[in-house]
Amino acid sequence: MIPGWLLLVAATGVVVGMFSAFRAPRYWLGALLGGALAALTAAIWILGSGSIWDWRSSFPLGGEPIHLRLDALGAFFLALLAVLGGVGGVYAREYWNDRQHPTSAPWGRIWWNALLLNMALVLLCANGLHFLIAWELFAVSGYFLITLERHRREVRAAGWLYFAASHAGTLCLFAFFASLAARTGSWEFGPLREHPNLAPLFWLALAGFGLKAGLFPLHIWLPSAHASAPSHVSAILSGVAIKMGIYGLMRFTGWLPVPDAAGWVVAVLGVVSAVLGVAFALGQHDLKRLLAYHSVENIGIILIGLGFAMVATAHGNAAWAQLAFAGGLLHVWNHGLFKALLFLGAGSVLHATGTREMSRLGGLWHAMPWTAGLFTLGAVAISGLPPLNGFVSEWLVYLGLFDAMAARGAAAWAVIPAVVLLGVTGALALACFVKVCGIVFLGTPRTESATRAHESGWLMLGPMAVLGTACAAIGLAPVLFWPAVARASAVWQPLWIDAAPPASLVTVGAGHLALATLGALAAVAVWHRVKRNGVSRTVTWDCGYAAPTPRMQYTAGSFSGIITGWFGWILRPQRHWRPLQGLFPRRASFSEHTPETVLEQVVEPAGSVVLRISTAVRRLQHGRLQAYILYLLIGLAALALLTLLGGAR
Amino acid sequence: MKELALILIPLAASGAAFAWPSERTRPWLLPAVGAVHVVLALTLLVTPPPLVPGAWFGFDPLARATLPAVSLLFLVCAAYAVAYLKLRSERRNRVFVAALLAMLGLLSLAMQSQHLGLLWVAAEAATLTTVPLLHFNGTARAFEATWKYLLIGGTGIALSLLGSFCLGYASLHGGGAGDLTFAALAAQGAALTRPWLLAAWVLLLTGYGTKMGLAPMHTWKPDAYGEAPAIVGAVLAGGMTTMAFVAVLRVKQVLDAAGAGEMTSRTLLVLGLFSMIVAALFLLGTPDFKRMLAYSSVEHMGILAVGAALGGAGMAAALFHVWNNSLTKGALFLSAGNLRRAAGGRTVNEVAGMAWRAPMSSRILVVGLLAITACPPFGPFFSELRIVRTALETSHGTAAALFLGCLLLAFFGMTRLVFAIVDGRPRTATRATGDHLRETAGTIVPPLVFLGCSLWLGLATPSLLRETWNVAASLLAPAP
Amino acid sequence: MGLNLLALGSSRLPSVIRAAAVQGMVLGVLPLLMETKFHWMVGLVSVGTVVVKGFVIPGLLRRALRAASIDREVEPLLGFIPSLLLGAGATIGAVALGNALPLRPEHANLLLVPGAFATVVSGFLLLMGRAKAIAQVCGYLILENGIYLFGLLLITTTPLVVEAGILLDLTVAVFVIGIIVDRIQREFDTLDTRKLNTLRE
Amino acid sequence: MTIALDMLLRLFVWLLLAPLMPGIVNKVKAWVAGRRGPPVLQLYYDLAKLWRKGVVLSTAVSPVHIAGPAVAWIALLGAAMLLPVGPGGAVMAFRGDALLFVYLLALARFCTAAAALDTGSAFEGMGAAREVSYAILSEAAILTALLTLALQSESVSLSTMLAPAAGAGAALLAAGLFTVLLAENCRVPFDDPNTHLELTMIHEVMVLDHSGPPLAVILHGASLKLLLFAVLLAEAVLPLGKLSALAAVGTLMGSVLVIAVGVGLVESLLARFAFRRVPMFLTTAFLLCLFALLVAWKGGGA
Repeated sequence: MIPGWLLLVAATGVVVGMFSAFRAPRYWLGALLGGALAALTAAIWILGSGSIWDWRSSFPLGGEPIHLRLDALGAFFLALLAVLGGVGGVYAREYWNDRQHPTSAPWGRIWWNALLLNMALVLLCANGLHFLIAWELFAVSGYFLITLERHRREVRAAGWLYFAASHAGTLCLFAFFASLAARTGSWEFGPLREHPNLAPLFWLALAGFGLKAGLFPLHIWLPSAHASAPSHVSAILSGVAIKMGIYGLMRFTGWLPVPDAAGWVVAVLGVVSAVLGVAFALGQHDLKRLLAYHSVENIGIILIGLGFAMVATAHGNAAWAQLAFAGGLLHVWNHGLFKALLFLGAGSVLHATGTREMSRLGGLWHAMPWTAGLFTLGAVAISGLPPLNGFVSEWLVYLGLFDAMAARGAAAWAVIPAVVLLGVTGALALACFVKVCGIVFLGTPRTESATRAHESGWLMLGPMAVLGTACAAIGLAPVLFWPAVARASAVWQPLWIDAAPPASLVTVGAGHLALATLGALAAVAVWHRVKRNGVSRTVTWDCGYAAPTPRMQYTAGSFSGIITGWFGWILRPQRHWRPLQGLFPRRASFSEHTPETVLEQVVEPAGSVVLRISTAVRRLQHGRLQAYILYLLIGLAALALLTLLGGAR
Repeated sequence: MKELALILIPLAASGAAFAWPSERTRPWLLPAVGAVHVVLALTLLVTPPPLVPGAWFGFDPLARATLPAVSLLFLVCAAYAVAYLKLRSERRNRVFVAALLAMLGLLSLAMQSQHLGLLWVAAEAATLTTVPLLHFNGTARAFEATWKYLLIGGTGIALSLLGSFCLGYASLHGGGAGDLTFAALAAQGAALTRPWLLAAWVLLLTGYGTKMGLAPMHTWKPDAYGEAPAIVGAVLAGGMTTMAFVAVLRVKQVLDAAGAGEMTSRTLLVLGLFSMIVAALFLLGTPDFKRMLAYSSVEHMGILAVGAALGGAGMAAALFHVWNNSLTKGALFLSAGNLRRAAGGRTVNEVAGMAWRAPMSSRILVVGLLAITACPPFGPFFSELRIVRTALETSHGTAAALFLGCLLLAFFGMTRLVFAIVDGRPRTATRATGDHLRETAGTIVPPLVFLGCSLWLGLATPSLLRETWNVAASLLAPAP
Repeated sequence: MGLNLLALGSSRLPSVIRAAAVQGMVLGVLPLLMETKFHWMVGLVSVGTVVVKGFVIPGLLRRALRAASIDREVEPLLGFIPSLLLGAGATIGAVALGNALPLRPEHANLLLVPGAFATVVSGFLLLMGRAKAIAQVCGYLILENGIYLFGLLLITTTPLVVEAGILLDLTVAVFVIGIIVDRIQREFDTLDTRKLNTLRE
Repeated sequence: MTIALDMLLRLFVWLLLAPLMPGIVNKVKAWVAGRRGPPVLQLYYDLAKLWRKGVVLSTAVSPVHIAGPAVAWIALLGAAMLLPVGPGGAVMAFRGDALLFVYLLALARFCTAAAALDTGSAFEGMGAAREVSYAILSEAAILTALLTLALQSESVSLSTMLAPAAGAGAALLAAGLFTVLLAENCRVPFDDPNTHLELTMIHEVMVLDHSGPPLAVILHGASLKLLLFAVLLAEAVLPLGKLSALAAVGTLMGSVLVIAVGVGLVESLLARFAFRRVPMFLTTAFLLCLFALLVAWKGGGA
């Protein structure tokens, strides 16, 4: 029962916070942090004890008795939500302060709480109707958070795109839950593996939750929304909100039977999302858009784990399924942590320089060392490099896949491309983040605004530090977090109750620890040596060129040029340039832009077709009465025809 | 005799209003009568009177399931009307008030009438009373709208008269004693002559469908709603259409009794889906936010038709949706009226940035928009979800898919338009708001009340109402 | 029947109005002829009909016509010959329909049903085929006449209250329409409905 | 205690032997060219000198410039510790260490590239870009090779994966890995360690602005990497697991020597490729490994 009280405390904290959002932001923050802490404790309690908190009330809401339920899987996501909600709130106090945003800051606080509350409810509701309510409210509050700067046109456009896409997803879920209710006779849901007639519903769930999760062809809303939202909002959207889609998929693939093809489809979608997501990211020059595309990539990695786990369970619970699933699940946490860290870092950069355009930044390390350091930490983590958390989860997925191949099971053939492409994804991500760190923080400032950059205050750095520590913790001592993962995956597949940590997990942790310490030591040692030998400062070697300018540094576009060239078939980068001409060329220009291919090549044409139809139809309303009466008669005739046909039948 | 009072009090009050001397105090008649009406309706809802067999009108389950909604709608609109008429003091309100009250009385008569002819008479009379309401603004556009409303509506109503005659003749030819109460007709059942019956259904459906505003007979709607004052729009969209829907249901009941249920359901389903599709297509493109409301109303009439066609739980959901539609639409119309006055324009080209000019109304409009587009936790979400569920239970998969698709398109269209109007960059060209365009409690509270009702209907539907709908549904569409 | 065709065929508004008026009067008298025993209400109804349909409304329309002081051409959107042909076709079809539908023996030989349908159709033709508001009003009149004609089938059975109500409504409806026509004429200085299409998408 | 001792011993061996490789390669090149060439131990002298020399730092650089090479060096060392040395096995062998091995190399790449970008020089940016871009293909190739070995040994631990012979696909695997070796260590035909035309280089151009101890660390790291790949290649192909300890060590050293000589020969006989042909060549390496994998699949399946 204790988790229930904790959750109650959390809810009251968040709700009370709403009321003080306008008058007393300080109390808002306090209440929020208290609530987040309580929620986190509750989640840890559930994860630690593996028990299930189940609470029914006779009080009907919308005609259905309230039924809340928190099991390990829900708690797993709840923990992430609580952490990011708390740190995001702290960050917002400085980043979106009332001085710079007098009108939108209080609303931002209110919607922030609403978002957290509703996401938590999504995790708690065990009734389809209430799930839908929480789901849509969460989407709505997300919309209002994204469009806090509603006076800017691109923000409005991005917000609308997000809202439209999420509503489309919600309608898929309408259909999903409605047919679930129609076939089971009740809105309640729970483990229903023994109803084979529910299998086809999986496709509806995939569409609905996939739109939220932003897996590849359905990701169209994601980049612009995450780019235009305030950074703490981007952080929670990318860290938790899109994970709600993953939660839905894991929840219902675990509870409902799925068609045989499901696992394969999910796995393929995962691979595609991973590779293309990072490929698109490489083409971006906008820092936050780039990070947004990496969300697509990481969702892909998670789905690879989930997909192969599903394949395995479809073919008799191969043991390796658990590793793949655990890897995917742990990656949910990891991606949440380091992506939030990166977005907060990007926000700090935006706050300091006023631009997200990477080719206008550079050399920020000197001005804002803490931000730069923490951002780089996050970059190493997201590139899946040891000794940080990103590697651990990807490593688990790899192990699962390798075992699958060694087992020469049904999935073996599919594993080979999956492994190779996963590796390629990792290498691409590495390239991408070398580019980001190099272009944004290293080198010399490219513009005036970058020169005038300043370090953010501790209210912004503190949250980033917390997230960085969490990333390091999972990386250095993964075995501590294994029980949570194991319990959560046991919810998905009850056969995995006694899941001892794979022995090598300990060793990896030890290796990471050694690597980290030795690396630090080595760096210090070399630095001391350098000091002892004496340092002389000069300009970067410029090949004897007379007047080098910062503009001559390698730009983001040129850095990723080779790779974007390889992916030109889908990225379709658009280059506009005026080459040098004549003896005394006046000026030359070069600009590159990578469009959102799916949106601009697929969705927009389709939309324009619909609009054309609508315009054609609207012409019928031309204001001539005679014609209207004719319509009336036509309607009459049509009905008569219909009736007579029925009479004949 | 409360049910009679429901009819007579408003009519008497309308007469009084006509004679009332003071322009300033006359509008107060509206909320007064509305309050009485609501009280009566609710008492009747709680303690339904026994039905007199063979009576020409009575508070039967169907009336019980729908009339209180209209009464509630009228009360809130009446409260708004007081503030509104104060703002529009430059125009005489004698006819306006009188006609509004008369319409209430005739609506309650039509929705209670158990007699084919009486139903028609009341419906036609109610139609006529709306004419002075429509051209209250007295602009040329208003007269044009009225003209179209009158001729199209008149033609429709004429067709329904022809239909009524056909039905009457069917019973006559089937050996009926010429008793045209629905009970008697239903009792006659299969004895009704088939060809006349079918003709009657087609004509009546077209006729009352025109009043409901089902496509393709909806053409009068955008003009009328676009030009009439907000209150009139609300009462038309929530009251008149509901009345027409009730009429269709009563006729359907007879047809079902005559064993033509399968046919009526199919026609209703097709007509409803067609209306939804047409409405969705119009919503995608229309630049005028008052006409948008009209098309949205067309869409919701389609939803009602689909629900009714599905029968059983679908019918109950449709009756539920009657309430949701009336009350939520009310909020939309009233807030849109405020914006219209504050902005001095109606199309997205003229109006933008209303969030700064009229913040409260803008917020209400946005929330109402979310409510009407089936965003939880407002009422429409629940009723529409139930309709979808019923469609899936009765294996109307395609219908459900079309239904959801239309909802999505409508959502796209409406959100685009409304967000552009509310959040868009304010035009400097638009006229500065005079102080008589300020947001006053009188113009803000009523729509808020509507939203409250919608929320309350959704989250905590009174079991009494639920049970009322189920009774009416089981009566209308006995489960096969 | 002939009146319908006349209304369809005539090129000048006054004659259209006249046709409608005469038709109205005939209808007004008909019940008296049909009723075996005279009932005061029937008498009242028919007298009312004759008065309103025969004199009030035509007068109203004529007034509007004068006020509009427009040329008295009908300005068809649908030519006279086609309308005539359609009208004739409708009449034939109506007769066929009248034979197709099952009728009570006592109605079988009456021309009421075909007549009614023919009138309804010609009313629609006028509504759709004419540009002038007044012509459309006449069309509406004729449409309702047709329906009323059909209603006579039931006059023996339907309670007279309903009859009266129906009649009253129809008359009021046409009356209101007349008023609106008058107002429109004042607002727009024209009765040409082709000018009334400012309300559009 | 013994473990610590063993560990130290290994470290000593790796660190000491690594700089031999470039020496041997250069010697071979000199012989082929008919010159006398630098002494085999040349790199040792260079390293010693650099370690004592002062440092010229660009005004643009941040701590990354120093820390990068150091961390990269540690990462490579860690990779070396994971690699079993013939019969000796690895310091720590566990399930999945193969992947850690690959990602440690990636970490090293990240650090060197970041350190290169730190100077803000366009040349070094170019070098870093090439490094990370081509690494994508070579990483795919290595992973495929590992898949092959894993398929044969049904294990994901290097020390068991590398014990048996690569079986039927050995030749293919050897060719593929050798190509990767050339690419990863920036040897001809991918890169030319000798020239100083920045536009034609990958690795050299990245270290353009490094000097003193950091440069020493980088150079030693590079040699370590070369040795690493040589050992990996040798053990992947040869069935060392079947031989007696002494023979195994012998064969290992011999084969590593052979590889070094091979590299030298390639460098002196081949010309450097145009950069646009590099991806193609690396893809070929990847395909070779893939074919090896298929062969292994067949073999295992039969």
